[in-house]
Amino acid sequence: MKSIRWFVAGFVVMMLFGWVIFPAILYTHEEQPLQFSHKVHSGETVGLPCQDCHRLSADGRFEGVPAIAKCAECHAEAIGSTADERLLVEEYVKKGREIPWLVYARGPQNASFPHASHLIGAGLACERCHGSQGTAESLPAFRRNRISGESQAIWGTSIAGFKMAEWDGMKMDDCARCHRERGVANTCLKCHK
Amino acid sequence: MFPWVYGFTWSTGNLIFLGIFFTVVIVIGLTLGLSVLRSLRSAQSNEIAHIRWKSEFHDLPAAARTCRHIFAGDTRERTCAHDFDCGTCTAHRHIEELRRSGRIVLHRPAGSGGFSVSSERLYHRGHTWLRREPDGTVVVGLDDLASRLVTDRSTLGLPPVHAAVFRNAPLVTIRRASAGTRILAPIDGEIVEVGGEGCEWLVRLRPRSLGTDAFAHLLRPAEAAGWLQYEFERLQRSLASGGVGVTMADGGLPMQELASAVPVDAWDRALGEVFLEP
Amino acid sequence: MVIDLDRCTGCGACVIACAVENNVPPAHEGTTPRTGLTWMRVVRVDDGRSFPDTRSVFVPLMCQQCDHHTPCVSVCPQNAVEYDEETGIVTQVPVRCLGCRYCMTACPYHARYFNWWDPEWPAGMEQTLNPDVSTRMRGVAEKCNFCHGRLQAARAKAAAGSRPLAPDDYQPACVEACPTEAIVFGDLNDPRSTVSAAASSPDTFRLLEHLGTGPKVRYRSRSAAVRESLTRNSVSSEKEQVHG
Amino acid sequence: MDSSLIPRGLQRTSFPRFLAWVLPWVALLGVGLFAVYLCLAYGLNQTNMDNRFAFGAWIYLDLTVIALGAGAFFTGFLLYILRRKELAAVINSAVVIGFICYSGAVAVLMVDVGQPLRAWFTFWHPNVHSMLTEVTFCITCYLTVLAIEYVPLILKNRKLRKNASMLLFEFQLHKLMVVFAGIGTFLSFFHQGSLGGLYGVLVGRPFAFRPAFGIWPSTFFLFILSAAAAGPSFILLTSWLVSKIARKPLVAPDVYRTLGRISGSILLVYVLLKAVDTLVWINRTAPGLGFQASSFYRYGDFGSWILFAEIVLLGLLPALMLLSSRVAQHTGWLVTAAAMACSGIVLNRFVMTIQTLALPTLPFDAFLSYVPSWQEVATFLAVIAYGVLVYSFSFRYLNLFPQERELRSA
Repeated sequence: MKSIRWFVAGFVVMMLFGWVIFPAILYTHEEQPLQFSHKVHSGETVGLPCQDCHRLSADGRFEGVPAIAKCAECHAEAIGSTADERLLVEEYVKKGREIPWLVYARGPQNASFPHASHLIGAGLACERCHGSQGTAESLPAFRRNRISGESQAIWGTSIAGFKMAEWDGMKMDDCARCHRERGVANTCLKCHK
Repeated sequence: MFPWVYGFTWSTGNLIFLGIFFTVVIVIGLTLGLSVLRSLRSAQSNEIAHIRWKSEFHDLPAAARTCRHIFAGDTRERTCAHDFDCGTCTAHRHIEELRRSGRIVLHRPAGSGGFSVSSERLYHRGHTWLRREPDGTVVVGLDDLASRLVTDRSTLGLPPVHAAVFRNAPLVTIRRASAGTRILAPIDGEIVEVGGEGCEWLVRLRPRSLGTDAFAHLLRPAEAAGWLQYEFERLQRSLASGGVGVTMADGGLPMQELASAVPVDAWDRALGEVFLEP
Repeated sequence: MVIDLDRCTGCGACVIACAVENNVPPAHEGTTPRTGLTWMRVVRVDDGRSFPDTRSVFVPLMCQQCDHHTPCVSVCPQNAVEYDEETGIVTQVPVRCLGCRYCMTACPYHARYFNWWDPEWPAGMEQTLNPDVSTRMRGVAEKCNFCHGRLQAARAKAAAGSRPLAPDDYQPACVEACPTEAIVFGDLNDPRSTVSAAASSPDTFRLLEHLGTGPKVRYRSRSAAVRESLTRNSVSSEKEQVHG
Repeated sequence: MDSSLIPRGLQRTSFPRFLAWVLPWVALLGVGLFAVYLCLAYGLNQTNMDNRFAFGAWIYLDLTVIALGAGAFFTGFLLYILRRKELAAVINSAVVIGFICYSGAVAVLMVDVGQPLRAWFTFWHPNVHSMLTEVTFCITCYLTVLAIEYVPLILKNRKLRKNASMLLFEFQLHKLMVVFAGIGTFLSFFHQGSLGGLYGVLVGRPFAFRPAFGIWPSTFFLFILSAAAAGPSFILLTSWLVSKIARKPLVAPDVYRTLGRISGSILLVYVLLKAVDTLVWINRTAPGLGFQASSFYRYGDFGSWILFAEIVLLGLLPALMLLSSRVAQHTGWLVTAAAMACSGIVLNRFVMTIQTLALPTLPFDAFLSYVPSWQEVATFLAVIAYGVLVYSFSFRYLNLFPQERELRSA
């Protein structure tokens, strides 16, 4: 009986370590240089379409994060009175500096994801992978894997792979599953480079 | 490797290959688990003494496993395969029957070879003897060969009163050898008295059973005489090749103080040979 | 791909273009011709005669992109080498590779290379790296994949324009760089393509045809002597001089 | 000093002398480990391997020691499955040798691959059509089995057995040893074969390529047979060597004879099949790939003498010697024959690994030569030092030869 109790205790400790403590240690917790509300920009207040900032260029490359010039189009002078607004205008727009965004979706160097093939070729909606990001009020913290240096968004928050939604953690398995379902080739160099 | 790993396909090659692999892994795991389980179970069921003897018996050199019927002259060549448990040996039963019916006669006189053998004692292979007392207890002592090796009683670690002892399991420890040598108990029982200095026996036991089976494995005096002689030769042989001399080329009598003739560095070996420590 | 040996001058432009395109690092100190990374190299084959009479041919050599029964794909223990059914390109996935080098011993064309050193670029040179091709680390094998990064970029471009991939969208760097247009590249399955026409010419041949590996790289030469010297039993001549 | 660890009744040299024997090997192991460190820290540029000679001395070493280590599985098979009781005299030693050979080979492989940390990828994404996958899976499993077989030997150590739980585990494990012997035989069968298949499937290397029976090339079966033949010979050789070094008889002469007979009969079958295979290769396989078999023997020192040496001199001859009852009467001759048989297998592995890669394939290829760097040689020697050390300690503290006690007093 005693040995079983020890076993259970050890089991619980190990499970806690593996599922809670280790992931907490493994990922950093970094705030974006300034807060940005997708809701304000895309919602009723301003009503910009996604494509206004996140554009596909003619050669098929995707301009993921707009340059500061794009922001300056509207924010040449402070529009509101929040601290972030002041920061944006004083520190970046006026000085012409790019905002050092921490890009959630920046993948490992050996993977390539052509937005063109997915948006136009396959006709997928942005929400399919990015979820409600486009209407979110604030930017979540950026979490970087301390070992690989990659964003946690590449791995997803659920270690076990239980997904709450389609966009919850886009692992390679998720890419592969969609390719399989749609009859798209699944060879390594389809996505890797 | 697993169906949920990226790139896995249910191809025939995968199924056969991985099927065999997992079968092998499972068989290895199960066998290992089974042996762990079995050893846990035998640890709980107090079989340790029994298993220890069994395991050590098989490590004994063939010469130390000579069948008792060779000493009586019933047979010429035979190595014991039953852990000296004559009660379970069919050959033993068969020979006993033949002897009882008079079809086998002793054709070798039971010479004592200079060792004294008492007719009222039964002998155990671990060089202890046992005498049944009228009150139902037995007393256990060292036989003539052993007592010439172990002359100093103070080196013996005797068990406490009421301790349970098991046949072929350690009864007494000798502290003289570097690694400690154990003298094995002849039968199952419980210690009722420990002999003092100058006593001819070491301990008094209350046997667990008084049936014939409990004593069947012990050598009778007629066998013990030849056996002791044989054991002495075995001891000499084992010591001789190491360049140690307890030689008796002329077949003379063993010296009384055998212990003093064995050099210190060969003690361990000598005790191991005599007390069946592999 | 069809390579016209009569046009090849051995200038090596293709070799340089290939290295630049595919982020092949500069040779590490201590590199020998046998340990370098050259997805593509030009081999000079002499006919063995002494100076004024000697005749040489330059053979650009890279992965021959064998057909289905490639020697390398089936030997890789962990599926790091793949045959792409869609394009017929034999691909190598460096991140999956453990560096056992079994594929390299399997390749009769010696077209596979091992990263004996960690790749290093002189300071500032890393700015010139091609973002469409990942760099490889020490201890893995690599080889020509017909500039797969270009194929991916071409596909994205075609998708952005909502049109299928056109033959002109995608040409490997060596083809582009060749000043004498010795290399023709295209879809061998398309009977109307230039490459199909070149491949069906009677003076084309493949290296080590007898092995049955079915390379998709063809060579052509109008000289029967050249054809003979590159297709005969490889071990029949010892006098041949080789300059890698 | 350490006499309480030495099995009772066995005579071992004094501790200082043992130390004097061990220390040079420890030094050699140290040098080798430094070379291993260099290879792991700076990469394989520390070796003299290159893109053409992608497999070098290490692969050769691996194939060789694994062939010689086959004695463990084959002795186990004969003892536990076919019940050849007399082989109990060498089974412990065979298990230790098997363990040394396999663990040494795996250790070298871990240095040999470019990215050792990715070695587990083979398990995660196995390509079941690759011979190397089969080798990896089987050797890993078999090394586990060998380690399990080694455990009872260790637990039987005089000090450890005093602990009741160790003794019980040893006892119960030993009772199930037949299962491990069976699995070991099964696994060995496949990976010895796959090591042969490794080269036999290389259609790009006409010198090594052999047509397949079913899914395996003929070298698959030849390697199994040759390993089974070399194994007992190597056990014979090592037992004799150890007994010479320790200067005491360890096994009875009839055990040598049994080993010799077993080795000889399998070697004979192997040599005959190898001869048939070679003839088929010369007349059918090689011409079919556009090569003349004789042309392979025109390079450097690799003349056709190598074929003669492999099949006749170090194949047929030792086979007949091992089977001859007159040779069997003299341990010296028996050992010579066993050494020749082992050399034949060593030569065969050399031809398959090194010669295959040295020979050109393309019409304009040159014949290559390759000299291993000191790092490669030191790693190679470290494996040998490791083996000697493991064996020396096992021999000193464990009862490797059950007959030793009896032979001593006889």
